[in-house]
Amino acid sequence: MSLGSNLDLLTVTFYGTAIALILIGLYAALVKRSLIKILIGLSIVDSGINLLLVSIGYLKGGTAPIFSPAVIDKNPAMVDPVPQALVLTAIVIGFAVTAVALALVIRLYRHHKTVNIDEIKNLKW
Amino acid sequence: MDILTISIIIMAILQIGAAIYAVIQKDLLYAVIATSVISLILSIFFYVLQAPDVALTEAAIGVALTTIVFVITIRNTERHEDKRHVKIGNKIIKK
Amino acid sequence: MNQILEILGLILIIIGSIFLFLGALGIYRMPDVYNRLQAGTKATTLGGMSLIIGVGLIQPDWFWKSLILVIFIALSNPISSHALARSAYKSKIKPFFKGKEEDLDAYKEVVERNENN
Amino acid sequence: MKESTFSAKVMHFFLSWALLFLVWLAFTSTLEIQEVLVGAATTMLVALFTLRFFDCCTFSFLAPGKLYNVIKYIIVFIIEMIKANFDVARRVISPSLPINPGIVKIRTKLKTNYAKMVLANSITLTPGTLSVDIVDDYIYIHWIDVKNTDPEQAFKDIAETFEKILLKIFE
Amino acid sequence: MVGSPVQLIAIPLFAAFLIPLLGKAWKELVRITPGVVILYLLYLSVDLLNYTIEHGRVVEVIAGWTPPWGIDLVFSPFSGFLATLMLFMGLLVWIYSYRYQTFEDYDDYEPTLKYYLLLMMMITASVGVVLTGDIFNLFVFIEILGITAYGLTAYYRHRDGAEASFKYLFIGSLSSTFLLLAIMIIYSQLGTLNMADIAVKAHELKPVYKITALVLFLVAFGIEAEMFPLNGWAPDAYSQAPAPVGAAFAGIVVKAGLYTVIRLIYTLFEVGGTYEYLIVMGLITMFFAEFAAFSQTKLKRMLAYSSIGQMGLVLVAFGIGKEEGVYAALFLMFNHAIIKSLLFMSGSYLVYKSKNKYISELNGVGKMMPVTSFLFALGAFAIVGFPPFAGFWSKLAVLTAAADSGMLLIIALILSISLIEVIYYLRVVNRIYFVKRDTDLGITKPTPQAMFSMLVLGAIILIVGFYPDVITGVLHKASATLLDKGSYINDVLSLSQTIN
Amino acid sequence: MKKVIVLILLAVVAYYLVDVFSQIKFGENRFQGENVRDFYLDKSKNDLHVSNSVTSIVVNFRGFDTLGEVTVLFLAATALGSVLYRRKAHGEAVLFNASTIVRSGAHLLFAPILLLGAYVFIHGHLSPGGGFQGGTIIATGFLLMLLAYHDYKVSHGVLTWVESLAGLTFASLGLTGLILGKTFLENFLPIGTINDLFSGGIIPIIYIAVGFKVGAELTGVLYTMLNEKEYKKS
Amino acid sequence: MEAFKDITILVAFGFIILAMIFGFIRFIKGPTAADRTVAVDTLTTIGVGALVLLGYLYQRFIYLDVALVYGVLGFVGVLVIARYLEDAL
Repeated sequence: MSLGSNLDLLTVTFYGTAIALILIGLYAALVKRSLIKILIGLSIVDSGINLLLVSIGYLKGGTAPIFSPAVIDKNPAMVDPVPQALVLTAIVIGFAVTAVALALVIRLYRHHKTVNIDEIKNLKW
Repeated sequence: MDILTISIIIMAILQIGAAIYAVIQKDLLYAVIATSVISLILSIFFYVLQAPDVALTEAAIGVALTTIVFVITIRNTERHEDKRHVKIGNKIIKK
Repeated sequence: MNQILEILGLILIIIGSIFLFLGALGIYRMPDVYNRLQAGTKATTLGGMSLIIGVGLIQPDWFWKSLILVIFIALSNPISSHALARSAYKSKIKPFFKGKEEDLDAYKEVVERNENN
Repeated sequence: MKESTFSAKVMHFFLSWALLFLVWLAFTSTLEIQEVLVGAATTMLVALFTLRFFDCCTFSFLAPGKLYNVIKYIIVFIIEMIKANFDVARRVISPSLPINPGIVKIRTKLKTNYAKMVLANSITLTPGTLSVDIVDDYIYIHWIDVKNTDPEQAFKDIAETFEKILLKIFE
Repeated sequence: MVGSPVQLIAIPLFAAFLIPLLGKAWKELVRITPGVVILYLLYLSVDLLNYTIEHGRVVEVIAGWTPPWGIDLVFSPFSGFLATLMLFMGLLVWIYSYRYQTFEDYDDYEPTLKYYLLLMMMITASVGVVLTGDIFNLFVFIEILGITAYGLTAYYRHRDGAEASFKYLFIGSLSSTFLLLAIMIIYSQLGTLNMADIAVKAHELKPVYKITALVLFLVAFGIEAEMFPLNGWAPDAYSQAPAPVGAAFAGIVVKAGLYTVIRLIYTLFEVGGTYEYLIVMGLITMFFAEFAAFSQTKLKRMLAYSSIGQMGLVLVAFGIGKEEGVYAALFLMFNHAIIKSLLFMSGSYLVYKSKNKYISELNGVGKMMPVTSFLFALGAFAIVGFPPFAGFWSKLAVLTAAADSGMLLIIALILSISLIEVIYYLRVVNRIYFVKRDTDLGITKPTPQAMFSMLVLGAIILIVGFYPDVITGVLHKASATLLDKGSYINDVLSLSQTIN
Repeated sequence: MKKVIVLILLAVVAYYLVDVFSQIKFGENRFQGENVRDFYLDKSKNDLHVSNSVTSIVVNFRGFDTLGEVTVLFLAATALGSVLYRRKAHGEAVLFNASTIVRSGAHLLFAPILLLGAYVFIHGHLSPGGGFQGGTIIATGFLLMLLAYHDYKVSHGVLTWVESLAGLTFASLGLTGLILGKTFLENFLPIGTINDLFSGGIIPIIYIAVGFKVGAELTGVLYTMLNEKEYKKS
Repeated sequence: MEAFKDITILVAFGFIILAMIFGFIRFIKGPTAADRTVAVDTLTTIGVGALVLLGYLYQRFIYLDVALVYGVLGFVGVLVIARYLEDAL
């Protein structure tokens, strides 16, 4: 059994969810004043991008690109493995960047005793 | 219109709801919990899209590690986005 | 034999999903965090376990892995709900009581001990 | 905790190795020679690494004489759990929520940490009870339908059946 | 026998994993090893550059899969020239920061280890950005570059480095988001990630994808290349990072960013109007940055804005598009790397003791630190383009290229902006030599290592100034290869030149 | 005012994204003729004998990316340490022990979690998962112990050793290919039969090294961040 | 038999989705952090169930790995928040 039958609806669902996540995250990252909230926004953007990338690689009726003993002889259609590999890399890199960013937030809090971006402006933009 | 399609749509709605919640919620801890819900559903989506590798990665990184990193930051800084809440010691009071 | 296992598995799956649903419903309906934990933990643990075992029974190859999964769930779920209950009273969330003040004794004791700590 | 001697350590190492190896076999679900060999090596490394976390009493329940009790315990536990779920179902579905919650404390005779953990987990999964905290020998329990606030009586209602078997298993 | 380009990436990675272990044996090795590695890479790179100038591109295949399938590294005279320049600057920065005093405030071992590790990897990532022939690999290298840059910007604990670093990180994250989106669009349409393959297939793209991808790429790369609306991070990062890192930003990181923009426009896509776009963006960047530099009161910020302005000039030169334009742009990049690094290196010693680094605190420092001041003045004269120095030839080349293309308005604009540049640099030099010192700040003499690298840079400025021919040959060759898109695609896809 | 600008900007972005992606068909085979996807699937099955083609892409076809990715994590750990560095002694990871139940549970689950991580990265070429996922799971196991015990310590020395040695293994496997006259990261070991544990040449070895490295790095990151405390409970 | 099986599984899936909705509502409503975390804990278990069921639908044995990892790590994620709420972190 494959993914649901109604492809048009699923197109809207997956692309729509991904784009909605990207937009919501970007909104948070650009409007919110708390540094942590900004980073939460950025990680939501990352999620959206990853979902978008994986859903681009989907193939109707395809199965995971793994030739395990049960499926190797059936020679089934397989979804595109390349976006999956890219997303794998992107997720790990996203986590690394988030961790560094949060460390910076902790450092900033040590100096300024606040995480509000309006109060941290020793440097002008 | 089978039940899988419907459930995927419902999960998508839940995910977007969690994202909006994460953005508008003033309490950062709740926002972080909401991001972990987002990752949870995202992981199921990857699974549905036949990407178990990615689902595994998302489950591993999104559910536990991102949460702990954010929670540590919240512990070291402030739990509330709003300025009217101030943390003194371990208590959160309203100014 | 296979037929019996399959039917058994399907029954377990249905029961499991119903209990998962009941657990979530309990989470939704119960009045305070402790009661929610009660409903949530018990129902979802059994629900998840029976669902997974059911799948394991239908697919005999999968049985051992699903058994491990079940053991993990059976071990970790009560622990996490215990940790949550403890954190709930440590963050001083009052339990929901129907009138009887003396029931609060143990709770008060817990909270006081906690504050002296 | 008792000091564990060297021979006890070796014993525990082999026991945990064997247990982990079983887990590995369940993971792979195959008996191919390569998998088994690699599994043996991996589980040995993990067992060596985690050796320092296991004290003397971790695996005492594996002694052959106690097997009967272990099985009995599991059966009792599963029956109680099913009861518990129907209990939950009843409470959740009925429109007026027949609950009368409260927190009681009971005293357990179990000594080792693992035994306490098993007892607390069992309590959590059985009808109407949830272990909230554990301090030394006292377990604080959130009871959805309080019948007795007295520790002794509450103990009888909640934990006695389990503890009896657990005492046989762990002590 | 020449080595293979992959060593330029693999060896520093190997060393990076080795350094923490070496540090356990002897702590000084943590400082020495990066330098040795970079020195070896420089040797390799020069060797390869000589080889490529004679024999054409070297395309290195990784993991045995030929280009459309696998990742490849392309060492052409153009990318090779940039890689060599980066490694050379990296070596000088390493020498400069060897036993740089401020680090010794933290005489702990850990920060030193981290500093050298990050510095080495920053150089490596820049080289990787230049060499790689695969867009996703480019993304990975840009992320490495980003992470090292964030870490190094926030290196000082007592300054606002964390704030600058956070700004940089925020913009950098957005940039990587856009980059991923663009890569995704390209992949979904063309089914390939190889640059040469994309260049071949680019005409199959529907216009909407092409434009969207191009815009996303430009936004993403423009951040690294300090293009106009996206360069808010640069002055802060330059001024808050340790002095050698500031020099490295100007000399190395920006070059990598510019390279990506150039590669995008010259090789990947051919869309009408991008050259004009480059010119316009370059001019805007230049105007904005030079006026901002004019009004700065802090030395390092002034230098940073001036650096952005120079980048604008480079963009204009690339936008002219003919071989002369590219030649001029490359010459400008070379000059900017050495001169701006010299300015950062000497300037940070001139205001070493000062907390806020105001320009006014430079008053009369010329008498107390004659050599450093002289080098700073030399750099200032060189960068505004006074005749006997290196900067003159590059500016002349830009003007000639513009004149050849008949863009007289651009000449006028460049000249007028140069006037602003002259004014604010001369103001600083004037303060150094002709204003009496009124502050009681002491001075700090440069370490011998720092002095050495500054002197080398000064010498290069003079040499190139008097004998520009030493560099022009390479530059002509490099600019010719950049413009020859057909041979790039051909070399990569047919693998005519595979070594070892 | 700023909100309005951002909303307009987002509307523009949304318009273009929807415009672009509504034309990319979901779930359809877009590529005709020879393309990367079919090539990778075919080579992964027939040339490399790796069952999981995502793994073969991550470790072999695009192994250079993975080397970079590992470096990103390594540098992130380094940068994070540099950013949070203090000369003073650190605080403790958690202020007090968890309750007996959680502690015993952590004890009991620790070894199986480590084993699960090891299983995931050893079987990276056969089943979903691999070095990154396995390493993450192992780090989570250590996180569990750190959460449960206030006196649980992770030795930085050991972590450095594991991390460096694993990284060196990866880089040297790549360089070995180069030395043997092949290209960087090219396979030089026998490839075995598909779906055996010993198959795929250097791919599983690289993934195991990645697993150790990621595990050590993430554990280090978590340990550093957990020990970073602003205040101490009196 | 096959049709019966499919229908059963789909009904089970429907229940799981309903459960998810209720858990999510509690997550949004929950007045305290503990309530929300309880909801997340429940959602994790429900998610594990959903993953196993989907794995069965797709007939891929290897998909169970994902459920396994998901279950284990979800537990740790919940524990993190619980420890934070205890002020132990």
